[in-house]
Amino acid sequence: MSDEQPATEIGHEEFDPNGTLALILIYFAILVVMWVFMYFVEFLGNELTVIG
Amino acid sequence: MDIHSYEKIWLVLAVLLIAGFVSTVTYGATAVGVQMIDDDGGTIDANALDEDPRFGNPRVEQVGENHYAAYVVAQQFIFRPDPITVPANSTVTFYVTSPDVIHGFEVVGTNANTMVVPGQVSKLTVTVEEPREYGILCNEYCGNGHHTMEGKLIVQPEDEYAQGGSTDG
Amino acid sequence: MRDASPAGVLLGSAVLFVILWELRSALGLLAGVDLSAPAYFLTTVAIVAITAFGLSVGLFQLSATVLDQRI
Amino acid sequence: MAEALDAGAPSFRDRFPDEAAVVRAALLSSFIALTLGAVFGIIQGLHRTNVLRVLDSQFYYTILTAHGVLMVVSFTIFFLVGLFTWATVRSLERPLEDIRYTWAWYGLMVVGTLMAVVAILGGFVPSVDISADVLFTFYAPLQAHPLFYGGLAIFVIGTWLAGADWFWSWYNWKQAHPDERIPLQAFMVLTTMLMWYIATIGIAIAVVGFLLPWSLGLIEQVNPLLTRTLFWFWGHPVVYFWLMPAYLLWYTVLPSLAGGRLFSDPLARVVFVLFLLLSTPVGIHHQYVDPGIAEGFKMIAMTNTMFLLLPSLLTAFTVVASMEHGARQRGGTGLFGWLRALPWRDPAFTGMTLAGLMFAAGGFSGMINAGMNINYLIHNTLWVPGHFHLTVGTAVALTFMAATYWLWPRLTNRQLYSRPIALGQVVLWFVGMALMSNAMHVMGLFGVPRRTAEPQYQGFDFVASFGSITELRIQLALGATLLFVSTLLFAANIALSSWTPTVSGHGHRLPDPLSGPGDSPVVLDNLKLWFGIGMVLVVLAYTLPLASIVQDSGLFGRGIDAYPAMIETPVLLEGSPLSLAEPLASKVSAMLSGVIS
Repeated sequence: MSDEQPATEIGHEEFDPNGTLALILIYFAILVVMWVFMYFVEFLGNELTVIG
Repeated sequence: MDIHSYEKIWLVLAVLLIAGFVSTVTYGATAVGVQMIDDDGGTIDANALDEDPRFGNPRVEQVGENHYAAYVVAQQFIFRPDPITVPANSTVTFYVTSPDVIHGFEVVGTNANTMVVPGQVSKLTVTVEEPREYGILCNEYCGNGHHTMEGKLIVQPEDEYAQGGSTDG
Repeated sequence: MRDASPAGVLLGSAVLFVILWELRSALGLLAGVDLSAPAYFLTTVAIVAITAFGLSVGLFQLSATVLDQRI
Repeated sequence: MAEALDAGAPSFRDRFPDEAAVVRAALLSSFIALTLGAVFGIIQGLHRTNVLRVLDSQFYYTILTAHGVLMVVSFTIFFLVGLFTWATVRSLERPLEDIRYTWAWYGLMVVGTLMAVVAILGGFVPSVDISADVLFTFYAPLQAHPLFYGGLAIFVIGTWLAGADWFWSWYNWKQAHPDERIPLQAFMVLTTMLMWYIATIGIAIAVVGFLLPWSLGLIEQVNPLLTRTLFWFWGHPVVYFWLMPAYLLWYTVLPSLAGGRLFSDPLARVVFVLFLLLSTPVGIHHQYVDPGIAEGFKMIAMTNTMFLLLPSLLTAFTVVASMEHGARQRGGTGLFGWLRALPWRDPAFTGMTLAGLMFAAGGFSGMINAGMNINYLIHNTLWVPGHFHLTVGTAVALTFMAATYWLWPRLTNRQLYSRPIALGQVVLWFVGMALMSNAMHVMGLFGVPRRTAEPQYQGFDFVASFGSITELRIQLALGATLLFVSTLLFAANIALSSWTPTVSGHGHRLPDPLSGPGDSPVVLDNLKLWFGIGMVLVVLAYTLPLASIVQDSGLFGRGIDAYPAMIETPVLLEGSPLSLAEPLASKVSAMLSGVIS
């Protein structure tokens, strides 16, 4: 069940994963936004925080 | 070992992210003063709760100027006292322990949330503001009646609390 | 000229549905916008259905122009 | 749908028939556990959401224990031993040293599982005093029948022997290839097992040292906090024991399915070494709100846990880069356009990619869980099952199912029964899990507890900041139903593949990584060094906390009685299924009308 032969052979030197970098930067941004929201709004904004 | 430059960028960003998380939590612990449940509640003989001055008679009592202590026993399938009644705009320290199995003590919709382990006393201090009622539930499986284990935390207006005196549950 | 293979359409619809549905939770939690669940659910399903149908009949000519992809 | 098969290359079964038989047996045991676990899962999903209650709530906890043990002990670890046997034999290119020894440890694991399952299912039969309604985490003082603890111990011993089998193969392979680098897949197997040997120290002491003799009455009390801490000593690394086989598949199989080559072999080795070092000294992050453990130890556990994010974040980059490489080789262009050039028709590829996508979301809720004081917000709420149904429930489970679509033909020389159904199954899982897990996360934020048969309380209601709790319950039940159907589709597809026409030539060789092992320092392969450092880290992380617990409350605790998980004879919900359907219809319609109005 091997798929058809790849159209071109790309070696290690000439391959820059631009798409991967873009996707992972988007993921990074989502992580930061969600973390800040969860920590400062959901958590610290909640009642009866334990302080002792 | 040649690492691709993008991989290096991502590695640096990942470490920054981790540093960010750790510093946020440290900020919460220091600047905001969030304190974890730890071992300063001390230990106790789980079979001898009734001889203990605190848990022999689970109650809320005033222990300082506008500071109240709630001695709570979480046991198979009830909380004592129930309800836990405290005055508004005061500081409340809960001391929670269990004579039988591990329970959870969660004030629903709030950050007051601790495990209750037999032989240990969980100590947590919170400040209560305006008068309202909170639900309390056990969020750790403790037996076949676990889902019926609930209680109530009632924050009364100061004047109303003064007349009624602390309910000795 | 078809836009995407059936597998691509199936997968695209699933991902689109999940993104749209999770958007409601995000709006609810982050922005405090409370949208009625049944209405939102039906709209989401409608949007996904239309997109899937459009893609499968080449309505958007997506691949031929914008993404110059080999299907 | 005929595919070009390079008829010549012999499949794994052709080259290693005996080993293929063991791998098939292990995988089949795994799928039986998965299907059984899914049946219990759907009963739970409908019970706690009050959509359909077929059993008395007291049995919910028996079902929950069975769902937990079957899914995250039997399903995952049986699949692991099957996959690791395949990976070791394939990458070392040598048969196992003694196939009878292999069948022996597999048999031991089966015996252990059966013992535990009998003990758990005993919970359904009140007249029999065997039961183990203690959930997957079996926290003392709740006590299960000795059969449960004995079964677990024998199961773990089976996995130890399995590890020895692979080390044995590697040792003999090294004699024949003295200065060669360890092949990547074998390296992954060996580092994972080293982590497992360190991790199981905790559970061995807890079960064999305390809980088994306690349940046999040889000792009268145990210290609940001590056994709980020892449980979580093992409890966190076990999640990496589930995850590493999925990573092995993402690193070594997924790139070739995408038509490309692994982006970096050295980085893959670094990731597995990081897991060996960092997955064991972190267990206390499951005990952030436990009394009796000083905040300092919790801070250390948090810091170690946060650094444990590093290997997973690196994996995300490397795996996606390898897929991009494949897409570009298949002619994909553009910043994101290459995504369209990936073989979405292949269920193995699509399944693993969707699993990775959901792991990104599960990773985020894991970061929240790891943040020490934010844990107050969601500890023991439904947020936590929301998290682990994304991680072990999808990143691991969906990857295992997707990989089976690729691996099974190689083990049986038979074609898969139906690839379109397989593709539909993985997509259905993705949608079902998105619904269920989203509902769980949101309900967790509203305070809804986990592990609770009827999370509907008399004295108060849960307040939803948007929508309503009822809608979220329906969403959870809907997601659970889709997941159940998806599991049945998977099981049926594999079962029906036993009678499909045989084909030859499944030997498609996995291509070499873009940057080979040679590019990485040899020290990476020095397993003794990494094992030593791992041990030092775990000793540093655990000696002081354990010592302080024992010093504070004694090795056996003070005044702790045993609470055997007995059930009084409950009232079973009598009535034929028909009478059950009627309440379902009225309940669902009432709920819908409540929601719509």
